Amino acid sequence: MSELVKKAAALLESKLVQVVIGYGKGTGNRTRAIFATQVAECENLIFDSRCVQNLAVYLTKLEIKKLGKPAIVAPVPVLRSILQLAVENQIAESDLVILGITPESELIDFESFASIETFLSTHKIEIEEKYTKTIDAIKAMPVAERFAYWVKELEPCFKCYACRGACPLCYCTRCTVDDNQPQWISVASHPLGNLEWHIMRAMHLAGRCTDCEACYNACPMGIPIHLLTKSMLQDVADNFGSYGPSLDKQNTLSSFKPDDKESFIR
Amino acid sequence: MSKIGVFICHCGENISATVDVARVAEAAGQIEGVAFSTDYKYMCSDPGQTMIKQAIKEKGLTGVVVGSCSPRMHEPTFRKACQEAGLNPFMCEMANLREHCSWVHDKSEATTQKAIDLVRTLVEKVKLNKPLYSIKVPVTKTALVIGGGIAGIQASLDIANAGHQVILVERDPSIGGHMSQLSETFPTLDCSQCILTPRMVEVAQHPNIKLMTYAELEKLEGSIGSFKATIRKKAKSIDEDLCNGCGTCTTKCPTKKIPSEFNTGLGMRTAIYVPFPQAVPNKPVIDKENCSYYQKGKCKVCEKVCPTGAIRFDQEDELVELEVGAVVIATGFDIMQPSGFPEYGYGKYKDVITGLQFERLASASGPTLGEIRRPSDGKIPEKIVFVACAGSRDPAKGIPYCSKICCMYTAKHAMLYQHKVHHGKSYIFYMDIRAAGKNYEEFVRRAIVEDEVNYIRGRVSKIYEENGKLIVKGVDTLSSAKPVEIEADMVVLASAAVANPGAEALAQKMHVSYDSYNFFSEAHPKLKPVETNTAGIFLAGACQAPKDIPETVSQASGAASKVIILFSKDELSRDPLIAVVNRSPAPVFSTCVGCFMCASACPYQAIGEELITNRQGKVIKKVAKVNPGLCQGCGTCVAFCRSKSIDIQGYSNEQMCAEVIALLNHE
Amino acid sequence: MTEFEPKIIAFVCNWCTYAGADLTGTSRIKYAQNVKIIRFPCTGRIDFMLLLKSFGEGADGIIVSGCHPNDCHYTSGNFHARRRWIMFRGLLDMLGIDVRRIQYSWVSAAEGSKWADIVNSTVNTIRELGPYTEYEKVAGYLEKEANQ
Amino acid sequence: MKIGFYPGCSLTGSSREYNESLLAIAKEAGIELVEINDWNCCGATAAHNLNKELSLSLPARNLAIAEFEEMDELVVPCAACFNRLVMTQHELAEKEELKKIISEKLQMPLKNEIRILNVLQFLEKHIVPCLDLLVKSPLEFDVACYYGCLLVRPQNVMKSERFEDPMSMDTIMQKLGANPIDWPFKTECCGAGFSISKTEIVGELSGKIVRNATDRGAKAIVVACPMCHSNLDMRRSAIDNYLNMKMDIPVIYITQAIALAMGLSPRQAGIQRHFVPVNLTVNR
Amino acid sequence: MDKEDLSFKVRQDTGVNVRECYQCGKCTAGCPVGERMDLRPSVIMRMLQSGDRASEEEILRSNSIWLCLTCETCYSRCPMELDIPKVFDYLREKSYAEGKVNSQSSDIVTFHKSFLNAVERNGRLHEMSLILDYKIHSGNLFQDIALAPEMYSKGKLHLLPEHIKDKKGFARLFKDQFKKRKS
Repeated sequence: MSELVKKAAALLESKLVQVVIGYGKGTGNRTRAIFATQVAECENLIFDSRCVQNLAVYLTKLEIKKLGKPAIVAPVPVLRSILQLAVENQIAESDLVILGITPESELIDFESFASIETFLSTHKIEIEEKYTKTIDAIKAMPVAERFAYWVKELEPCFKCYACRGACPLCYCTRCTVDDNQPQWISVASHPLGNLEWHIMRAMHLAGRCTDCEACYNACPMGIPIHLLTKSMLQDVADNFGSYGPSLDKQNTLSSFKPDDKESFIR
Repeated sequence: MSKIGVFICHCGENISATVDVARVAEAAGQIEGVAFSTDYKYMCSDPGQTMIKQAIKEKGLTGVVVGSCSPRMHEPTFRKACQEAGLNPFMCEMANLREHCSWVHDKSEATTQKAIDLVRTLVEKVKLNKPLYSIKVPVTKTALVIGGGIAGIQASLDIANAGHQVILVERDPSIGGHMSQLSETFPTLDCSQCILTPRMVEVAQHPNIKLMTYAELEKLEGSIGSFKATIRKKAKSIDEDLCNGCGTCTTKCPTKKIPSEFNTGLGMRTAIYVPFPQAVPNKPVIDKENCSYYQKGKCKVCEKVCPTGAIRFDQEDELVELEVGAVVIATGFDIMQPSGFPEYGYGKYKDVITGLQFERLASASGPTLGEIRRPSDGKIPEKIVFVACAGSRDPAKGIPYCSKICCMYTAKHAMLYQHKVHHGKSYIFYMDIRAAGKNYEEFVRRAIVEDEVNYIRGRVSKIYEENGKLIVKGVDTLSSAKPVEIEADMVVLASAAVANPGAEALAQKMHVSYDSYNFFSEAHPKLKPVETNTAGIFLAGACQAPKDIPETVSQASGAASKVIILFSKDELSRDPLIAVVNRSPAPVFSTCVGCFMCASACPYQAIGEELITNRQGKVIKKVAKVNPGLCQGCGTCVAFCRSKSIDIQGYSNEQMCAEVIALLNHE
Repeated sequence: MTEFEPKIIAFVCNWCTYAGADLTGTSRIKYAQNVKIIRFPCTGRIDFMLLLKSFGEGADGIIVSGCHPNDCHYTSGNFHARRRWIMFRGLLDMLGIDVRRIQYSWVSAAEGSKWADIVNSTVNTIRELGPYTEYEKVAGYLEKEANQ
Repeated sequence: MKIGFYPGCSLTGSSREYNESLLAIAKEAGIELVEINDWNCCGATAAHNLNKELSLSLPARNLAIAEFEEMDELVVPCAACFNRLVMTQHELAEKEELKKIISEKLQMPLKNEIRILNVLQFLEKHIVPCLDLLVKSPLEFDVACYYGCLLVRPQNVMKSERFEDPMSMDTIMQKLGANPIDWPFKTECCGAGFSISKTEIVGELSGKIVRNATDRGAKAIVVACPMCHSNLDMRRSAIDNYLNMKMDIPVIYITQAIALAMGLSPRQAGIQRHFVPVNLTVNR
Repeated sequence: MDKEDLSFKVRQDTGVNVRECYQCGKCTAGCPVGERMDLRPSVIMRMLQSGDRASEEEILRSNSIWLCLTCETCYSRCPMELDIPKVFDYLREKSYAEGKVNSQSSDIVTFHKSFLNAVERNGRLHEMSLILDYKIHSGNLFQDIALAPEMYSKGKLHLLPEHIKDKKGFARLFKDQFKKRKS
């Protein structure tokens, strides 16, 4: 991806941006996020199939903001997050430069958020069959068994909040889990606390989640929390039609149709 | 440390009969933070209230819970009492021990236990209550009246005569509404226009009334006392200041074959037109859909003949923003087009017409100058049939309700016909005669006895044409349901009164609720007949339900007086139960992250932006801000806020949590 | 051994269902004591976290009720609520939290008898389902901690 | 696509010409109609007058067979049979338990899903599309399209929107070059099943219809129902008695009209079987 | 509603609640045979509302219920969408089962019965046998004497009936259908 490097360097050179958020070599075969502030550092920028981390998360982090206007290496999942962040008034077009990367690893420029949306309209979120299968399987369990399943799955959680930290959409200054007036959720990790925390997290992502799986990749215990957000994505699709970020579309939960259909209200 | 006083009411026996009130009071006394607890026969009575006031003073109570009837009943009473004793009224809560407990359960341990739980729940809530101070809203003493029919006219005049400013908005080119189309009016048979037109002129000349015709409400924001209304003034294509209403243009306009709305299609008008001779304002508008200049790009005859050069083809719609304190909706009703009655052949047979069309035929200013002539060939009908309930009281046609006015106007129509065509025969097919009104029954009797109108009790099943006659197949249910067949020359259908086509859209613009027939809903069927459930918006006339003229006028005056009462104060105080975005010390300032999901969810556009700047005036943060004037306190935003940065006073997160915990953890 | 008495908490809006429940009272229609009402300005205000809290605090069942669509005193609070309920219900179902334990309903200020009907039928459903022991087990630590 | 065909009793007897003309035009249009194997009488008016269960089980048997023979659509030219079959389907669709009882009685499974077409629906769907090619000798005269009761009522079951003033037959006749008149008796009753038991009633009701059609200058009355046809045609003497004058307006089936317009011979159309002579100037 | 009321049974069988009728008479007004009826549709609805036994008896013995042509005009125009023809079907079946058929209507009933006999016999209607059967039972031997030959000459009458094959299965449908009447 020398082209990427050139471009990044040029951007820093021309002072158009002060930092380039991208992927670099990590320990072993892994990659990590790097923040190039010097032209020289751009050499370390790489992009390949191993680069799965969602860099968009840094766009709202204070310490990164301090570095100045960023350019960000943005494969499709990152682009989705960027668009959602735009919908939620967290970033403005003038705030950043996007180094878009197509699934074919081609560089692609975006002059506006709108152009990202057009591009994404041809790269829609699709939940892989393996996931839909698992979700269906879980939903097929008897309710008590399903509950037991999740209690067990969530048991290892020790509230490290890595999922929260990795999610580009968890940008709140104060998370409600840390709110003790009232104490919505007790901080200590115990079955109830874990359950409530993950329900809250999923609900807060309802209709916003862009299915980047960052939360799952970040979880040190490998808890399949992404299944929750994925199944909610399905619910959004089933109940309100399309999902995925869109500038003219309101967030699913802060909008409504008078004729929204449901079958459970008496 | 809170000191809560608990007061359990017997409500005579209403509560004490099934709830052991003494036990409830006693149990409440045990709750931590409760400094005083007692029970009494009638808490709402004077001694009862005094008891509360004394306790507040003597025990220095910081909060009060009254366990009695529904707060929807007596919350104001007890909050007032607290206030009089120097306690902030919003430190008082009520536990609903009557409607939600004693009246719905039998006497039992469980019932008493439930009462205790309810009281404890409210105690835990009130501990977290904070003193609140009602919000003061200045009153803009200008009223917006929508609709220039008799209802709107009456309301406007009353308000204006009380010395307040009125803006009267009318959709059509002239005010007057349906009443101006009527011939004579029941039960006195005085000419409609004779009594209406003076009022119309008065409106036009009144110094306090600003008349906007050919205009419609585009948007309504704000709330009682200070609404912001946006009015769309449709382009009339004339300069009203220059136009002197000479009428040359309307006589010279070459496009003359347009069915006149005012004459319900029985007469024709030109493309540039004044709806009717007595129109107010008496200045023409150009109907763009039918004007050959607008359609084909040539003509401009009116421009050539206009002596004052008042024609403005380039004129465009204009949006006007107005500050008003109250709104009166007086948009009236419409007549159901009986095309829903294929069996009656309306639209297929020229001589089957609606009641409103008959009004035009009978009107001296109508297309036949008051002579009853059939539309098809202008012949005077020898036999005429009136069909009542054509649409009304007919669930199959989607209108189960009674249109209320048809019985009377049909009697009037038959009467007018008999007066004008002495040798003619008239028949009325009816289901019931509903003549409840001053001098109404007498009027109907006169039609039957003196004018020899033939009333036949039964519905018409089919009307068809056979060699020039309309065969009406009816029935006389009063003589063993004998089928009746009448060869008529003309048939008049008393078609149902329905809501205005625009009503639903208007209601949604104004956040006013409406019923399944799109009539606007009053706030209370008996006690608040002119109020809507949106404070500051009132109803007048047939937009609420079908009404005759006397009823409409009295309701209009009712609405007007409500407006005048509102305008008698300089400012209003509103319950402070509204949402607030939290503030916290620097560097956070507020936990709000400005995603503005709350804003897009708010039904009242009450949430705006606030820029938080540092000392150097540099913007550090953009957060949500609630406009207390607009917020109605529904709390939808609160439930949306992921970071719980927005909360609602009186129903705060802490309070609701406390209630949940208290309610579920007993014994 | 006494019969299981379900603990049911009702979250209702002030303008329709609360008033409807008042009407149940004024019309003296009897219903089970198990349901206790908490009053909210609008269904739009009802935070899913509160429903969650209720289970955590040992509720066996929950009723959530407000104005019928188009009747909301605040015009659209109930529409927003409905969407939230649809999503929340889906998630709970996915997690194996028994959605039959939450009864959603529209009860207008005029539907006093409907309210009684909702209450009684919900009480019966919960009786059949029995106490929510699965959830209590999970929540059980609370007592333990308290006891230590 | 397998199109089933339920002729019903009349079409094998008193209204053979209806059957003949229908099959003739279907053949012209290259459409195959498969007669239901071993079909039985639908019970007509008699059954639902005297015995509800029979009024359902008789039609149901035919539906069950049609389903068994995997027919996608079932064409029922006789308006009376059509009405009974559709009514049965409707009734059984509404009452699940009743459906069980009947299908046990029949000892045949009953999905009750087959699409039943009356002759007009059949023509609209399968014949009209190819009319432009097939019409050889347009019928250039005024006709009164007469629908009767059973094709349009009850409207909610028959799914007829303009039940007071239906147009489907009129549009077809227009396509044949004829000029359908606008008249008020399109859906008035002709006396239906009283042909034999209360002939004088038929005389009166049909009389009014025939008179109005004639008065409005129709050269022929077009029908789509054997009962209507036999009342208006075979019962002409009763009609003449009622009106005490001789009415000579012929009554033809819509299918015959199409056959003639397609250029088939009057004999192929079964014209010779009418009581009231049909001498329409069909220009060739 | 009293369980013994005819209106109650009507509601059970047809789902029509006669209380909904508000006597506008549109049914009668549009009825092609309304003129000839002794009790007109709207009157019958009224009498059903009364719950008066004598009136109920009168209905079952009336001529009108048999004169009804089931043209469905009343139903199609009823403002309350009451399925009057369905009610009449029920009344007819009951009247017939209880042997209360009005003498003036006997021809009609005889015809219906002959019709069903013919169907029961062959599974399909054989018009010839229908006419013969009807003539015998009604006694109107010479009615339509002219019609038959002409029909025959025009090929509209077959001398021999067609039979359906599955006789046994078909017979099942008629089994016990008219037992009620004899009791």
